[in-house]
Order: sequence, then C-alpha cells, then structure tokens
Amino acid sequence: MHYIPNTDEDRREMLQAIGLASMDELFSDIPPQVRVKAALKLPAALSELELLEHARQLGAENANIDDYVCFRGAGAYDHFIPSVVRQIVSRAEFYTSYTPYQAEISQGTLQAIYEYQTLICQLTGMDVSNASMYDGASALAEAVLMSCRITGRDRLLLSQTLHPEYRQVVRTYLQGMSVETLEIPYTSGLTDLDWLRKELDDRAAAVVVQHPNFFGLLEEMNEISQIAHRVGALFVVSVDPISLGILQPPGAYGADIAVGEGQALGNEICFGGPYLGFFATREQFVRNMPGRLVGATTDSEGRRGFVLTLQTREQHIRRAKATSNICSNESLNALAAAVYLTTLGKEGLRKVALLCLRKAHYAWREIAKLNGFPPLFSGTFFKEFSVNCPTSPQKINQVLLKQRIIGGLGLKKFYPEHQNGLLVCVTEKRTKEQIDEFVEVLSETGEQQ
Amino acid sequence: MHYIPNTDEDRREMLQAIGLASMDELFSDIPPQVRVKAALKLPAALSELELLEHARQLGAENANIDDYVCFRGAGAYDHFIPSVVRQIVSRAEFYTSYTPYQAEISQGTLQAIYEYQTLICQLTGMDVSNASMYDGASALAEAVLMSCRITGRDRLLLSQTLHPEYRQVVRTYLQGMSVETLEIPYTSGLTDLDWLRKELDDRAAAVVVQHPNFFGLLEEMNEISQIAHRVGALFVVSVDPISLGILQPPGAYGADIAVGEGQALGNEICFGGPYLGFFATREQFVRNMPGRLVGATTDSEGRRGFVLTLQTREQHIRRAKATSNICSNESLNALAAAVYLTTLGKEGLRKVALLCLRKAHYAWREIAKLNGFPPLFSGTFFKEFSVNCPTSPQKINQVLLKQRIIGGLGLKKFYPEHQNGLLVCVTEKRTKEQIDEFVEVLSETGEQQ
Amino acid sequence: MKERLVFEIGKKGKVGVSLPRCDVPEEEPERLIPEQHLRKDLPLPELSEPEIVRHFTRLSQLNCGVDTGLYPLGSCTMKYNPKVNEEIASLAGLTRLHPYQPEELCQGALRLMYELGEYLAQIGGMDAVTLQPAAGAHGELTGMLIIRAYFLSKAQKRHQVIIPDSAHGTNPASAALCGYQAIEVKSDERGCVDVVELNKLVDEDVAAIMLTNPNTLGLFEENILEIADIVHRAGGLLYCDGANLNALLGVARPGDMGFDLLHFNLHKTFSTPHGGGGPGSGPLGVKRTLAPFLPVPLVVKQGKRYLLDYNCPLSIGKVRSFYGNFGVLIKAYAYLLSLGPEGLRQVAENAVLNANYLVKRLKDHYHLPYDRICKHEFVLSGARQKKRGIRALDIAKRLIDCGFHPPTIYFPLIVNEALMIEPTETESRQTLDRFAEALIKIAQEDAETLKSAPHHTSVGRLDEVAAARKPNLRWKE
Amino acid sequence: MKERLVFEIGKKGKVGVSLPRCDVPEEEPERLIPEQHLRKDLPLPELSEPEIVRHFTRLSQLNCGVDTGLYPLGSCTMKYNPKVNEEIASLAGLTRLHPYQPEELCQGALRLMYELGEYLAQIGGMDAVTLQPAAGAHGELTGMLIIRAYFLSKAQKRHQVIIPDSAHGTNPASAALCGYQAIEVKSDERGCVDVVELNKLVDEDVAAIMLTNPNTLGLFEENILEIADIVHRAGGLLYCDGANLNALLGVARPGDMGFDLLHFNLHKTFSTPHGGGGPGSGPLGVKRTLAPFLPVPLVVKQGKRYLLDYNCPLSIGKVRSFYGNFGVLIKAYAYLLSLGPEGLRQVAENAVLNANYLVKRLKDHYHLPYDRICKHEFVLSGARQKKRGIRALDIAKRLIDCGFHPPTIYFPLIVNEALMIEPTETESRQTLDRFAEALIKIAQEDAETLKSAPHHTSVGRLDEVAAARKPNLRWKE
Ligand SMILES: Cc1ncc(COP(=O)(O)O)c(C=O)c1O
Ligand SMILES: Cc1ncc(COP(=O)(O)O)c(C=O)c1O
Repeated sequence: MHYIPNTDEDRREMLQAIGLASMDELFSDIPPQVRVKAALKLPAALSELELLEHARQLGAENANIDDYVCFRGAGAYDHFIPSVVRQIVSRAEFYTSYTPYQAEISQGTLQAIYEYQTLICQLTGMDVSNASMYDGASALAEAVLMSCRITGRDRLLLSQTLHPEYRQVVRTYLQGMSVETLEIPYTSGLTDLDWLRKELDDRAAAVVVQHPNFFGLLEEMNEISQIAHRVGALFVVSVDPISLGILQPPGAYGADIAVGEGQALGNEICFGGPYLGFFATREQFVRNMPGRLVGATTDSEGRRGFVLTLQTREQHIRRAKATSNICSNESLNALAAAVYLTTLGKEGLRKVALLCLRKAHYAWREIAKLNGFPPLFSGTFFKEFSVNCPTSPQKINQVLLKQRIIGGLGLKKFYPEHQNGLLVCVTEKRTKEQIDEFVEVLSETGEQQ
Repeated sequence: MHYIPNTDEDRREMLQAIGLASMDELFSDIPPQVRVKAALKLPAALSELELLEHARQLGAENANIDDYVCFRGAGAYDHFIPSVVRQIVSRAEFYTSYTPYQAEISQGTLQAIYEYQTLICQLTGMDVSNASMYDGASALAEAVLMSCRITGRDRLLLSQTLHPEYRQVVRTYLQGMSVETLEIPYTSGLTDLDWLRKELDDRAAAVVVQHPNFFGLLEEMNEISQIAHRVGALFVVSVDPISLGILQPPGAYGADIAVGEGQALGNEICFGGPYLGFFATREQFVRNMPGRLVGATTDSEGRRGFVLTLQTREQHIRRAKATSNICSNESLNALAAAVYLTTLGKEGLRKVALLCLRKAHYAWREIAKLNGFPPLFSGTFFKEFSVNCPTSPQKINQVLLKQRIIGGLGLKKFYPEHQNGLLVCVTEKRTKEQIDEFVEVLSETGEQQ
Repeated sequence: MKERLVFEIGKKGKVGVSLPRCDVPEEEPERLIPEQHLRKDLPLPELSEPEIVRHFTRLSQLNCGVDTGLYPLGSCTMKYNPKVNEEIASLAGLTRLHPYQPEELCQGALRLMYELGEYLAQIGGMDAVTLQPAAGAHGELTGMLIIRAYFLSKAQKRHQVIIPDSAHGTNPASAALCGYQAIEVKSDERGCVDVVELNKLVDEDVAAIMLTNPNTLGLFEENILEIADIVHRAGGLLYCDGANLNALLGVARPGDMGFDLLHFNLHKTFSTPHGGGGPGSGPLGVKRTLAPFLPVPLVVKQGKRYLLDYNCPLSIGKVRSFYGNFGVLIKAYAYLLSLGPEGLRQVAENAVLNANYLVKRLKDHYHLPYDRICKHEFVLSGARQKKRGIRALDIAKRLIDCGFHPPTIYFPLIVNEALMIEPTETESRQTLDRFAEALIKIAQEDAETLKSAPHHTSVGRLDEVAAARKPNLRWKE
Repeated sequence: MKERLVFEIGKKGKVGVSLPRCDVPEEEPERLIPEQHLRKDLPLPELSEPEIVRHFTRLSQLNCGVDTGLYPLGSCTMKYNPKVNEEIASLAGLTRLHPYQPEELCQGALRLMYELGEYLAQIGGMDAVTLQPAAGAHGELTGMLIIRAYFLSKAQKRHQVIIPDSAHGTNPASAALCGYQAIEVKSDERGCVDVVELNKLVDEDVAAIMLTNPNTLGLFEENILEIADIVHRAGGLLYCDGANLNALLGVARPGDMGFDLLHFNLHKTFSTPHGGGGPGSGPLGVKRTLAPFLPVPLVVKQGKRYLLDYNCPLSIGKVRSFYGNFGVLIKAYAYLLSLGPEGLRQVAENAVLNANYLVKRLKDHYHLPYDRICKHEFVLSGARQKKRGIRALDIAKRLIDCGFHPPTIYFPLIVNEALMIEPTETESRQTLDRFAEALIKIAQEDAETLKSAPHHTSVGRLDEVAAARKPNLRWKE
C-alpha cells in the first residue's frame, strides 16, 4: 500500500517491540464473534491510472456546465471564480490542516478566518460573524434556534418565499424542540405583510425572510423588520451574498441575524456541496452564537495573534448546553470566500452584481417579448426571475438540453400552484449571445404549442 | 490593471518624489523618433473569464490524447504521471523562484536538484549529472561539443538511427565550429558496425548512438563502446530513461557521456515542450561539463547545505570561454523528474518498463498476425517498433483517427527509404483493449487493400 | 515573519481581478431597482492580484498541515490525503454540476453516491446510508432525529440518551439539540463503559446509548455485546459515533456488534482533507428498521439508472440543502477504490500498530492511565510532569519547537492532563521514533523551557483569557 | 528545520505509487530481450507517497519565490505570474498533445503559436519570429547562427561580434559557440556604449554588435541610432538581447531603433514563471532579410488553416527538438491577451516608475555610479560600505534577515560591488518603501551583523570554496 510507509520489516520489528506475535493480536480485545472473517465485499483496488480513468468516465456520464450553458440557480449558482481562489485553497498548508486548536502553528488559518469574519461583517453590515456553518440552510436553522434561545419564545414565522429546502431543514432541526412553526403566505410572489401584521404577536421568536426571495424578488425588508421588532421578535434574514454588491446590507434594515449560502463566494457549484453557511449577528448576541469564533489578541511580547475564542459556547466545553453541536465546519470554503471577496473587492463585487442585474433584466425583457412567456410576478428582482410557460417547463427544458442549455427550474417541484412556472437565473457569466440563444430556443418551443 | 498594485495616487506621489511631472518623462532618454506613437496592434484586453473561455476554445480545436488513444512516440511519450508530481511542481515556492544564486533561501531548489543529480546518476550508472539542459536534442549537441573539447579532435560519427531531429540539432550547433560530421549508416535497422569499424579512426572525437534507437531497436552498446574506445573516441549515448528501468545503464557499457530526453520522467507531453535534457558523465570530465551543478557543503556550524558549484565553467564567470552558453535551464522539469523517480522508485520504474515491454510486444505480435503488416526489422525492441504497411501510413492513420486513435508515425517523414514504414509506440498506459482495437482497425485497413 | 491583514494592505483604487465588459444595455441600477433597496457603500478591501496571492501564500506558511509534518491530533485521524483524490475532485465532469440538473444528466454523480453508500454500508455493517450530513456532529444530529422519529412511529416517548463520560462534546450536544436529556455513564477502571452502572441507568425512558468505539481513550469497548444486549432488551437503540472507525476497517463492523446507527467521518477515516476545520462529511448508516426515517432524497438504482428518491413518507426531512458535501464524497469514493478490501484492512492494522508502538516507547516516561492494548490512539496523562508545575499545555507547546504538531490535550475529560495521541497509519516508524524521542526529551525538561514554548513560531503563546474577556472578532478602521 | 535527502528517508520495501496490473501476457523480460541488455540492479530510492509529498513540500518551504516576497533580482524580471495562466497551461486541450500529431488535429495549438509570434513581432518591431529557442541564451545562439548563415549566403566571412563590457555572460558565450570572436567595447561614463571606441572597433570583419537595451545598468542606450548607423554602414548587424524588454513594452520597439534581431525572454518580460531556473522560452524575432534563415518549422497560416512549414532551404536547421517550450508559450500568450495594448504600456511605465522611485529613496545611502533616469532596474555600488569591510554579498545576505530576496550582485562586472535591483511593475509602492527602509537600515549596520547574516534561515552562510574544491555532486551510500 503506497499510502502506508511501514514496510514488512518495520511491522515485524514493531510487533516485536510491543511484545506481540502477530497483527491479529492487536485486535485481541475485539470479541471473536464480531471480527470480520472474510474480506469485505468491496471492489478490488484500482491503480492510480485506472482510478483516474474511472473518474473521468464517471465525469463523462454527467453534463457539466462548462459544456452546457446554465440558466438554473435556486440556491446554487454558476458565478465566476477567479483562478486565485483555486490556487490558494489548494495550498497544502491550508487544506491538510485541521481546526486551529494550537494557535501558534495555525496563525494562517486563524488570521484568514478573522479576515473572513470581518469581510462577512463588511458585506452584511452586521457586527460579528462566525467562522462558518455547514451551508445556507443549516445556518438558517441555527439562526432560528438562536432566536428562540435569545427571546425565550417558541413560535416561528417563516415566509413561504424562503427556499423550500431551507424551510424543510428548519423544520427538521426543530423536530426535537417544542417550537411552533407558522408559514407566512405570499401574495404576488412576496411575503404577505398584511397576513404577517395580523398574525404576528409577542409569542414569536423570529420572523424569517429570504431576500431576494426564492422567486428572485426583493422583499420589503425595512417594513418587515419594523413589523417584527414591534412585537419583540427577531428579524432573521437569508441573503444572497452576491446581491449585496448592490443591495442594502441586512445591517441597514435592522436584521438581527443574517445568514446565507456562501457558495457563490468563490466556491465550486459541485452538485450541491461542500458549501458555506455564513452567519452574522449583532454584537449583543455574540455569546448566543453557534459555531467557532476567531479573535485577535497578543502574545507576551505584545505581538498581535489570533486564537479561537468564546469557546465556552461550544460543545467541547459546554457539551449538552452548547449553543450548537457543530464541530467541523466549512473552513476551507470560508477561506475561499475570503479570497474571493478580497479579490473582487469593493469595485469587483459591485460590478459582478451589476452584471447579474443587467443581464437578468435583459433576459427578462427579451423573454417578455415572446408570445406565451409572461412574467409570473411583477416585483423587482435581482438575478433570478419567474415566468409562466405556455407548456410544462419540463418539456421546454428537454428542448433546451438539445442545444446544450440547462434551462430554469420548474417551480412545480416546490410550488404545485405554479405548474408551468419557471425560475430563471442569469449570472454575470452568461453572455448576451448565450441569452439570445436561450430566448431563441424558448421562442421556438413557444411556437410549437 | 489588476497585475499592477500601484494606484493612480501612488503613481502621482512617486513621480513627484522622483521630481518628474509625467510618466512620459520617465522615457525622455529614448530618442523621440523611435518612441511608439499609437497603441500597438494587439488584441484588446480580455477579462479572466473571457480568457479562460478563449483558451478552452483553442483547446477544443485540438485532439488531446486524453480523448484520443495515442500510439505515437518518436521522442515524445504518453507515459503515466502520478498526481504527486503535478502537486509538487505547482508549489509556488518552487515555480515562482529562479536560479538559486542565493543559497540560504533557495535550499529547497538546491537540495531537489542535488537529489535529481543523484537520481540521474543512479538511473544511468554514471558518476555525475548536471542540473538539466533544454531537451534531449540540445543535451546531445552539448555532449558532442564537450567530447570535442575533451579530445581536442574534430570529427564526429553520428548513427543514422539517432532521432533525425537530434541529428539535425547537433548539426546546427556545430555550424560555427570546424568539426566534420559523418553519419553511420544502418543495416537491418541497426547502426552498421562493419562500416563503423572501417571508417573510425583516431580523428574521431565521439561515436554517438541512440539506445533504443529511433526505430525502437536495441543497439549493440557493448560492442560499439569497445569500437569507439579502441581509437580513443568518446562514446556518447542518448537513452530513453524509462527503458533504464530494465535495460543496462550507460555506465555499465562504458558510455562517456549519457544524455537523453527526460520528458518521460513525469513531464507532460505538451506539444513538444518544455522538456528536460538530462546529462551525465564520468567524474574525470566534470570540469568540462556544460550547465549548472549543485554540490553539498557545510555552513559555519557544520550543517549540511547545498550551493551552485564549479561555476567557473559557466558563462556568467567564464563568458566567451565557458563550457556552454546555457543560463536558464529546465529546473522545474528536473524537479518533476526527481519527484517522478522518487515516486516510482526502484520497483515502480522497473514495473513501468516491464509494462511497456510486454504491451509493446503484445501489440507487435498481434500486428504480425495480420496480413500485410510485417515487421520492418527483426531486431530486439523495447516500447517502439517499426512495421511495413500495405499502403501509405497516412491513409491508415486517417482511418484510425476516425476511431479516435492516433496511430504510429509514418517513417517517411524522416526516412524516404521507408515509404510505408510505421513507427508504433506502446506505453504502459495502453490497455489490452486499446491495443486490440488498434490492431482491429489496422486489420480492417489492411483488408481494404 | 508576521503578515498584515488584508485590510491593512489594501488601498483605494487597487483591483484584484478583471471582469468582462457588460454586453447588454448598461442601465443604471436605480432604473431597475427602487433606490431604498440599493446600498450606498460597499466597504470591501481593494488589493491587486499579486498582493492577494502573496498575502494568502504567506498566511499558508504560518500553518502546519499533514503535508508538512506529523499531526497526531487524537480523535481527528489526521492521515495523509492522497493527491490523486484532489485531482479527481477537481475534474469538471464531477464538479461543474448543478444540484438541480436533470437526473439523466448526472448519472455519473448519482452512481458515485450510490456506490459510496453501498461501500460504507458494507464497511460499517449497516443496511442503508445517507450521505447528506456535512460532518460528524451533523450525522449525530441526523441519527438522533431518526431515533426520535422511530420511537414516535411506535408511539413511544423516550427522553434520555446515555452517553459515557469519555464521550466527545458533540454527543451530548447533538442529543440535547433533539430534545433528549443526556445521561452520563461512568467509565470503569479499564476505560470502558461501566456495565454495572449502565444496567442501573437503562430503562424504558432511554431512547439510545451513544458510544464511540473504539472510545476516545482509544480502547475497544470490550463489553459491547453485553451493552448491546442491555440496551436492546430495554427497547433502546445503539448509536455508534464512528469518529474512530479507522481502527476497525475490515477488521470488525459496528453493525455486527449490535449498533443500529453509525456515522462515518469521511474526513477522518476516509482520508478527505480536513481543510483547516472543514468541510467534512458525516454519512449516517442505519439498520433496516430505521431506513424509512433517513433524510430525503436517497439515491436509488432502478435497473441501470440512478434516481433521487424523495418519496419517503417517514423521512425526518432534510438536514441541509441538496445532497451532501459531494466534493468530499468524491475523495472518499476514490480512496476506497484505491484501497480495495485488502488495503482497507491494512489501514486499520497499521494505524493500530503505530499507536501501540508509540505507547510502548512512551509509557515509561509519561503516566499511562489505561495500560492495555489500544486501538488507533491512546491517552497519556501529564500527571507526573504536573508535580513539577508542568501542564499538558506546556508539553504540547514544547512539541512545536521540536517540529511536531501537538496531540489533542485535555480530552477526554476523564483523564487528568490528557495527551491524546493518534499517529494514523500514514506515519512511518522513523517518524514515530523521532516523535517519541522528542516527547521523551520533553519529559525531562525544566518547567521554564516548557512554559515559554513555543520559541520559534511567528507568535509566542497567546493570551486567550484577554481574547475572551474583550472579544475582538473583526478588524475595524 | 532541515530536511533529509530522499535517499536517507527511503527504505527497502516501500512503494510510492500503485501501477496497473499487466493485462497482456506477462512474459519474462529475458524471453523478449537478450540477457546482456538487461540491468541487474536499479538503485533508486523507495518511499511511500506520504513521505514523498511531505519531503518535497518541506523542501519547497526552504525556498522563496515571487509569491512569497519581493524578489528584486536584477536582469531577471521576477514579476508576478498570473494564476489564470497556470490554469490555462494545464488544460488537457492544450497540454495533452503529441508534437507529431497531425496538423489538422492541433489547429488550436498552431493558432496559439502563430498569434503569439505575430504579437511578439508587433511588440519588438520585427518581421518574423521563431518560438523554438528554449531560453534567452538559446535565442542568442539561434541569432548568432542566423547572422552566420546570412553572411555565408552573401559569401562573407566575418569573424567578430562586438559586445559591451556590461553585457551578460551569455552574450560572449553565445557568440563564441558560433565561432565568433567576442570583442569587448567599453562603456562610457554615462554607462552606455562608448561610441568613439565603437567607431574604432567596427570594420568589415564585424558580423554584429550584441546590445542589451536598456542595458544591464538599466540605462537606455541613448546613442542607439548612431550605433546602428555605425554598424550598419560597415555591413554589420545589430542583435538585441531582449532580456530587459520589460522597460520598453508599448513605449519603444527595438526594431524601430535599428536592431535586426531580438530575442524575447518570455519568462522575464511576459510573466511566465521562472521555475527555480527554468523552463524559460527565448523566441527570436528578425527583420525580413533574415527571415529565410530561421529554424524550421515555422508556423504559417494558409487561409484559415495553420501549418508547420519545413520548406525553408536557407534555414539554419533546428536548435532543439519539436517546436519550442509550448507550455511556456501558452502562458505568455495568455498574458498578452489579458494585458491588451494599454496594459502592456502600463507594465513598462510602472516598472520604470518603480525603479526610479527606489533610486530616489536609496541614492543618499549607497553609491549610485550612474545618476540619471533609469529604466526598469538600476545598479548601486557597495563601494562606500566596502570601506568598512562590508561587501555587496554581506548586504545581500542581510536583506534575507529583513524578509527580502537579495538583488543580483557583482553584475554587471563594470560596477564595483554591484547591487543590481529590479523591482518590476508588480510590486507596490508600500513594498518598495519597506525594501528601501531595510536597505537604508543595513547601510548603517556594523560589519559583524552583516557578515554573519543571514541569521534565521535553515542554514547559515555556506562554504562555497570547499564545495568547489572537493565537489560532492551526488549522494552516495
Ligand atoms: C469522537 C468524536 N465524535 C464526534 C466528533 C465530531 O465530528 P465532526 O467534527 O466531523 O462534526 C469528533 C470530532 O473531532 C470526534 O472526535
Ligand atoms: C541580460 C541577459 N541576457 C541574457 C540572459 C540569459 O537568458 P536565459 O537565462 O533565458 O538564457 C539573461 C539572464 O539572466 C540576462 O539577464
């Protein structure tokens, strides 16, 4: 085994040193009846060359979005990733290390996380950020749990315009808690504020809204924030970090906890993971936060250094009373996000957001010109929008696939009320030419009706 | 420009500090009449995303040998490269550094080269190796020049079974020297020893032979060595490093200078470059060697360290009298070779050589069974062999291409006397299945005759 | 050499990347989005590409990883991460996939997931596997929720989960997160669950026992069959925290020992890199009776096609978006294929051999609280050294001076001044010898040398108390 | 921390990679190859993959590169190497190509080469370009051979090549390699070719003058038009060593100054990495009259097809196998495309600005032999410090303690205790300021501190004399 450095001779000598006669004796403490007798039923070992070939073949059985043009989003986005990001996260010192428990030889990871925390604060306009959560959905679940802890209340209001999978994850996380979850209906694709005003009272721990929402629309965040705060509920928001290149940050509209999916920040789309849940809140709630935190401090000579801090919140100290059970998080993805945000920077992220905005609107306008693809909602959107198709989106997507286009997401997967709804995403990577071709194929499918 | 860190403000302040009013003044020493007036005729800048897309498109205009099955060799080989090699040579500390003039902060490169030199000596059975030459062909040219320097003689004998491009390079390098070059004819695909015995005399600086030779055949190295040495000529050999996994090393048959193309040692085939000329010789000739050398020494505390040494041979000290004009060499390729040889190791390189040997022989036998593809020569071969086709190899290769197979090299490119000769290469990467398909297609083309 | 913060390097006007020009009409954002939605300022740093690369490259150099040296962090299985796996996990055909692209266009990815699930089930002795959890603790949460759903389906309300005092903190935290009361069971003098005490604790209110096996002392729970019997007889379930599975690969299967659930740590046992703290992956395997409760979707095979099955009415739902940390799964899959069944067993054998060899070399120099054959790791105590005022922390920091990453310290909690050492199978005997020699040397060193360690790092010992008292969690101008 | 040699780590029985099983008949080699051809022993090291990766990773950490810090090595243009170029140069579509695959199957590669040649010609003011030479010195050799062939074609035998005393060592070495006598021309007090002396040297036996412009002092050859005139009038040619072209990009073109040949250093001017000493690439551009002598093959365009043209009866032949360092060409091509014409000029401007700024900051502290506007680099002299027994070498080594790679020292030969500093355009003003401060501090430091430097490296100053006296060029058991 080329991954194992010991030689037969080593093994012999080591066994001898230990005072054992055979490898089997190393396992003498395992009851004989549960020891594996025959070899496990696993495929025979492949050599590196065969393994690579096998992996390439598996890859060839997928349509990858370098070869296909992707107009699908819905929580996983085909944004541009600068080479620099890939270069840095493939530094062995970063990716072969673990949680920086030993600060003095982990200053690289620690400082990078401290920078990440700061960047997330700058992006969201919040006071503090943790070192990462598993993904956007579980980050939202943790935010909801945290708002229950803070308020001591046991009722939650989730907008139905939240990503359906996120709602599902929140509900799953709450199964063991005695917390009641209400879903806020939507009207014209937006969280129904009238309903909210009516139903919300001081039993609510939090009002939870996504912005832009699942349909791509901008919610009335200022308004919702006021409604929530009026009854002492926390305002928990899930935001698209790329949209923050031009949109008001959660801190500006009074969000108490801002989370979101950080995949778009320099992380590969990768069939859904590993992704990055970012998590930011107000200073006053810091000791209620889940997850790791890195803080700055000094050594005996007064030099600045970074350490894991406020660990008494965490499971390895507080155990059953911890603010979360999270241990390994998504550190390398957070590093990617830090490199991404640094590389894009002030101007770059704004530019990317503007490109998304303009291209999405261009596509929207061109599609609106077609027969039979009216917008599903009239609200303001950022990079995603919903249209109504003249036929089932599945059929339309089949036609698009022949042109190597992965079309929008059929909304009926999550919203049976929109049988022919199609959620289209246009990122900065889509060229006018690609959009025009997409629209062209759409128009052809329209005509076939 | 994102590669330039200075901001407009920096530039302004720096100009001011220098005491200049404008950027143009920085170039006031250039005669106005030769200053570029209009912008150069170059394509407008591409963004990173566009650049990547453009590069992918260029790539798509090529047939790459991940997608095609390659039976072509002739000096550039599709051998397996372990991932470890790519991983190490992409370490920024290695690839963004330069010649280790400042030993104390270049111990990484220096030690790696020292290891490379040792590995080349172990592989070739020679006493000393330099730090690399441009490629196999130029290494051979340097070897020939060195043998003239050592012997003080001015006649060279090059076997016609040497790679034709290598012969051409040697001749080009010798254009400014008054050295006479004779080509040793071949018989049955092998250097004609009778001719050699007859024509060789004490005017000869060196006898130069490739092993295995261009046709893939093993030469009688012991015999040629004796013939050369009998008249005091040096025996200069060009060898396939992979073949040395099982073949006698040059040191064993008395070679005075052993060179070769090191591409096969972990370097990408990459359309012909960058490659790696390895260069090894006997201890007694070390001060006549071209190229860089790394040696071990100690610091004031007795710690071992590595430095560039015997630099008085080199152009930056000896200038017009240097042993070569080489300055930048192929250091990163040498590093790749060092990692490759270490990774394959004693057992691995032998295995690779055996796989080549057996697969080539399997292919040879299967082809021999066909009608119309007799072997061109009867000699012993390693991983390449020559056959005679029933029609022009070009036509046959066209058919193979349709099955995504890049067939052998038509010999007539270099040997007009073998109009229908085909030089086939089979490396360890070719599977039985691929070989069988290759033979199958060959047989079909044969039947079409 | 210290490195400034990106915020201290950046300067107005620098750019780090070039972006495409806009090829559609360049409308002002105000025309597309009402002004109140638009932000006024975006206070991100501004740096050029060379500065960015240099900054993060230098930061990396302030880090240690498995690729730079022994990293014997107990309980974390810091084994070598094969390079070919990194390469495979960056192939466009496997990474440039949208999670919602049609099933017929991701058959390769689904096949990979399906097969990995099968292999893990085989290795753990389980019947069904979900790949969704993002890490070990996430797997625990998933497992606890499944246990809850299982009892709910049987209309049973059980409130307790028994967890040994040696357990990892995530165990009680995960149980609590599902509303369970975490009940601690003591360890006996051999370092295993005290069966007598356990017998007293187990009753109809116990939903499950959560065991790590081998446990966090690196010891195999010798009485596992008896424990299983006790818990099962009371109608409870056995959950296995598989963090330490490296010791058992191909040798023994938790499923055969009576465990009903088992999470795998792909980033530990299956060689995927730890990434400075993640991403990991924590697939959960369960016995047949629990399979209906697994999160959706499951990857299933129909004929030659692979499908995502959402039709699981009893499912607990989802614990995260999409299907799991696919990029991590690729690496674990590649690892398993490169090992094969024989290689797998060699992993366990050599991991256990290395640990026992180190015990042998060290036990005369440090107190060894449980002196018996260990599995893949072991726990020393700095009790002897403590008499001279030396703490486990000091020993750990001093190891840094010797070129080694310290072991895990102060865990498990039941060992005084614990030093928890896990060498893994990817270390050579030579390295172990050098590590042992360093620890032996340190065992004799004076308190002063140790307390001022580490001596050659970019910063000395950092003031953690100050960090927690007045938290500085972000840079500000 | 030192690192042992692979030979000291290896041990019998370890393996570093797994290879495919043989799927064809496993005949004994003795049956296929006569025994006398077979080697008895292959004395290569034996290591496992983890050990190999760790060894070379650690070695890398004993190195400095542009990515880790300022690398102001004069004459070498150690600029930042854009990461996207590395990625492009590893695309299978561009790298997995056999050089002899049919032209119709490598149109993308040929197009890249064709276009790069065109761009270089445009930048240098040349008419035709070969991409074949593997480095600058190789380009020089090619150029000298072309000059030789050119005069031969005119039946002229010229024997001399004039080269300034400030020239790089490769210039005389390349001339000599082609059988030319290298004649040195002195520099004048402004650091340029002494035109009066040149006039005396030039006659009908002079084949060419080889100039570096800007020269190795970083100074533009102000009298270049006069020099061109002198040489051309005597029937000689002008060769430009383009190592310093970074200063002129988009600002001035050697071809317009009268140069007939010009080699480019893609690894300097065009940002391809230096790889620890190579691979580089040294394309050669020539004026129309010399084009027929270029090496074969040339990449030509016919309609929309790209071809390799071997039909060049006057060609000097080949200077290496195949077509050049294609992998390096890819990166230079990508670089040019990412710059565009404006970016190209900005490179030159900022490179020159940075150099002049540093001169300004340093000239009060070190002797500046030629005090005038410089181009992309400049040469200080340690003459003042030498009076205190301090040598340029000591200053260089002391810079290492300050976190900087030293400049080139003792070159050019005409400056006493030369310190040749080239910051390049990819360094920020902030870095230049810190570098200047370090050098200013060093200028005042005592001899002892400097002579014992560097102080924090894995080895101290090494005994080069011993290394050369008793060469140890390889490990032996
Ligand atoms: C025994 C044990 N259980 C659980 C965990 C948690 O696993 P993860 O960090 O993957 O969430 C760990 C992590 O160190 C562990 O050692
Ligand atoms: C002025 C000058 N000429 C020529 C060369 C040789 O170039 P190369 O190293 O690419 O062969 C150099 C290299 O440093 C140089 O600085």
